[in-house]
Amino acid sequence: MNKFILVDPGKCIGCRSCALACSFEHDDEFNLSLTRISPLWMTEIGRFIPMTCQQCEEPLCLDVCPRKAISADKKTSAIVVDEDLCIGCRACFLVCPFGVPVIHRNKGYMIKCDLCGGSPQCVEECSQQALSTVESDDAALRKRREAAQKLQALTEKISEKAS
Amino acid sequence: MVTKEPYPLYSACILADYIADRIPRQRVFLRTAEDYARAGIELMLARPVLDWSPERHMLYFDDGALRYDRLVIATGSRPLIPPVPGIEKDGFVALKTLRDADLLRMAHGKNAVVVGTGPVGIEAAIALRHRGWSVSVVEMLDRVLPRLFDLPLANTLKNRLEKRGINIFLDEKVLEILGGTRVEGVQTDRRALPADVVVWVIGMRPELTLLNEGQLLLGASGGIAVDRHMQTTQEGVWACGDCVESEDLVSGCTGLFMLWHNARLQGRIAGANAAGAGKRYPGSVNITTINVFDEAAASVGTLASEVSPGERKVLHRRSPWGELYLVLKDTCLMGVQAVGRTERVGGLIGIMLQGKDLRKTLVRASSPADGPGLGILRNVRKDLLHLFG
Amino acid sequence: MNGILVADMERCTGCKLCEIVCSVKKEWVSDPPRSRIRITIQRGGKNRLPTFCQHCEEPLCAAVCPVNAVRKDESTGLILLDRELCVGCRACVSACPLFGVGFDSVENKALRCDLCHGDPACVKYCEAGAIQYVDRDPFPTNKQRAAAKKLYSP
Amino acid sequence: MHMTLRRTAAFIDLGSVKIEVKEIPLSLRESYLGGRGIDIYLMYTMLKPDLDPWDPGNLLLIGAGILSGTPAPSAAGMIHVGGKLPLTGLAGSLSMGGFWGAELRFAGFDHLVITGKSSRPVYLWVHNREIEIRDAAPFWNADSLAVQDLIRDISDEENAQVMSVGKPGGDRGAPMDLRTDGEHCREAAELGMLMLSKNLKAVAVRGTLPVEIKNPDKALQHLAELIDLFRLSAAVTGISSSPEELMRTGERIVTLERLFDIREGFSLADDGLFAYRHRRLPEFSPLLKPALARYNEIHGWDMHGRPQPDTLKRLGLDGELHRLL
Repeated sequence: MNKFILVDPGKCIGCRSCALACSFEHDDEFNLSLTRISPLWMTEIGRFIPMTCQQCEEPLCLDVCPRKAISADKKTSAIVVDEDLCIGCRACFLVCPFGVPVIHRNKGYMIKCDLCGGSPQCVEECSQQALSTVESDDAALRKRREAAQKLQALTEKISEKAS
Repeated sequence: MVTKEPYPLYSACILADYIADRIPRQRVFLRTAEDYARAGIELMLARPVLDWSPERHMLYFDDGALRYDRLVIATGSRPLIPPVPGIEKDGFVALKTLRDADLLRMAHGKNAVVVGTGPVGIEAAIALRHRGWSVSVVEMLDRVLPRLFDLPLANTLKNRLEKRGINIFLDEKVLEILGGTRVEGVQTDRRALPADVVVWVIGMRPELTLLNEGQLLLGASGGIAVDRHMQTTQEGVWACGDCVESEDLVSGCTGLFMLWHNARLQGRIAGANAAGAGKRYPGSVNITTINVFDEAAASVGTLASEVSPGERKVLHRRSPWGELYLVLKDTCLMGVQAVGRTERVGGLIGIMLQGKDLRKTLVRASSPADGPGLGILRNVRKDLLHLFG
Repeated sequence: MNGILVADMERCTGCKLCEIVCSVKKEWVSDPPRSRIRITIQRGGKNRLPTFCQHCEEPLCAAVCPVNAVRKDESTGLILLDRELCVGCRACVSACPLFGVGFDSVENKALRCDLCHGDPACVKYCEAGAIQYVDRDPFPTNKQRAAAKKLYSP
Repeated sequence: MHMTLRRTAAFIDLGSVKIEVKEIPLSLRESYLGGRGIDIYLMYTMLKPDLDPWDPGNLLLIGAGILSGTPAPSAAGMIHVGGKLPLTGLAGSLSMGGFWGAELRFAGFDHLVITGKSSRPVYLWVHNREIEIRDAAPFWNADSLAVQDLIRDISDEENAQVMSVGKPGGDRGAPMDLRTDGEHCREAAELGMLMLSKNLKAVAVRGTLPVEIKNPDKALQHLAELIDLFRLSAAVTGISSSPEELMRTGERIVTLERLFDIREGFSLADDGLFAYRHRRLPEFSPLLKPALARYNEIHGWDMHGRPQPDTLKRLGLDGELHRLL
């Protein structure tokens, strides 16, 4: 099961420290355009949503790449890019339903989240715990537990009102 | 930049067009002396390097020496000429450099014999035929372009050449070059062929006369062994181009892949690393395209003859406008050869590199995420699935 | 803007008007084989894939060209062809992994999409809106935004 | 004559396996334009009255429009199929989308006139000015989509456009689909039956020849504005006819179709929105009568649906229509 970064948009305050940490980790400069995780301001929803790679189990980008530049890293099972093989043809970007693959502005190869070799910097930098690194089955468990807590809080409030 | 060539950079691939008089001589050059000056490169032409001392970082010419801090060896390749009697005669040309092309361009006569049917040989034969010579081609193996095409497509190209008046003699070895000071003919193990000019292109070997014994580690194939950064086993020395051994991305085996685009990509990386960058060369995609009388043919990956018979599967599709030849190992695509619409060769490189089980991919419904390559396979889906059994 | 063409395979109906319009604009005659955009029809009819030059960052076609006729224009990032230099050897046609390069068998020259200098005809006349001319950099975020809305809106 | 005006029609006789290519005279084209117009003209002039529709002499007409294969909205690929309908004996007229019409033009033809009945199941392969009659026995009973893929396999041409008929339902059995592409299909199966009655399973076409445009940039500009189809057709074909002329051509075509039907014994009783095809008399709904009267009036036809003499004169249809093609 692939590890990936679980995003809880509710907690995200849009401080962008995740994006800055990410660009520094990979390119030694604080540059929002080089980030692999982009907290997007969603005007219609009125909230920030950090968007990054979902580390798919059957990645479409890996299948379509004409240079086999995208592969699954053995150790971290993250989907990573070999910079020297990538020719920047954007086929991966076209097929990714989340539009995650982005071409590095000045280096010309595709950049995406590679889980920083197992300990993502954005998760460590996020002051609001909006990001967490999880296995996909833990993620389901964690979501269910959160939903259960909310439900339990709700029922308590109703029973107080009723009594 | 030091070279024994008396000219700045010119394109070896386009010499055939120059010999055929399709393009003027200056179109062969890719750089002029001013380009080098503008780029701040000191160009030392016609200065063959006779000796090299890695310890003292020195290069020795016949009239001087040159000290270096960083060295990039790009000596390329030289024609393979076995000790056949009569190769010193006038009119015997081992086609490699622009000087050889000039000789062929100026040559007068009626009959020409081309020995060897690699891409250079075939294009030279077509060029001479284009200028009205009667051309015969002698090949030791059983098919033309033996390293690029398997028998079926090689025969298609052979018929096409013969239809345009080029006589092709397969399974024949050249024993001797006949004639006095000038070439008059070629004696093979079966016949004697009249020839005013002999174009000898049976293959290339890395040009390593510069190296003495043990100075640089050589790979099994005879090319200089380099790591992913094109660095040799000698500190501060990089190497690139035809003289280097590299890894074929499709089949994974290492060997000599003397192609124009490999040399250019490796050159860029070796140069950058010599200047301190950390670029890596991922390996070579050995796609070769050849124009046989304005019908293109291309090939990439392993030949059917190189796959073990047990696992080998082949799909050959003929149609009025071209042919497609897929080489598979069980259900993985290993090689593609095409005559006519050659874009299908490039399109399938991605799928070959993936090395995926085609049976699974083809059974899955087509989706917008399929690249163009899969479209080719879907169009021959029934035959492929039939092949897989 | 420093734009590229992006194709939406689901929207394309395979009507091939873009092939007709492109060839009329560039060659003054309606001749799809000489259009710079090609609609490849995958068997089973569902998938119609518009293919054209994606203007890669590290173009293979530039590497295989024996006469340096294919060069990257540094200012716009586009891969452009110098038609005089091109000798019609088709090395770029077979090297391109995405069917990006066409071939003009009449004049024996490669055919490359140069985005009609910023006003692509195929985009203008595509009724299904399957081809868009977008700016290279911000486009990914628009796509991410759409995905985010789908994934996370309450 | 300017290239764009040179239009050719291929007369294919499946019985005697003879193919003859004729040029379509400009005067005919100016009065009947392209696909549907010329098809009905050929039907009217080539077919003898009360010919049994199942007779091999019946025509199967496939005609590309005047703007097919040119930068025009989806009309670039439309194709018109005509012929005397087997069940009702009236003038069959059906146009289908896809890219078939354009491909026919790129193959160098504008009209295919198919007569006679082939001795064995065949399909037509039209490729760059050549027409081949090929064996279709192996897939005679296949459905229309399967036939298209099979023909693409045989010819190894992914871009070949195939017009194919579905499974035949017995000698004069249930209607089958007639289809030019995966999506573009018409259940108007009567023409499918006509095709099958000629032992013809499919017509496949692949063309890579250029189609000339009179002045390309004007054509593109009109296509962009898309307000004035007349000026677009003038820019593409070079026939600069005024909107009124083109309207009159339209009237001429529809009136000629009605003349053909009358010649085949059509009467007002048959005229009804649905009965028109299947000679089953509907109970006249109260709305239909006034609508029908208005329809006839607009066309300059009398209350029985027969064209008035002055209308025929205005449209040039009063005299004997001699064969130009």
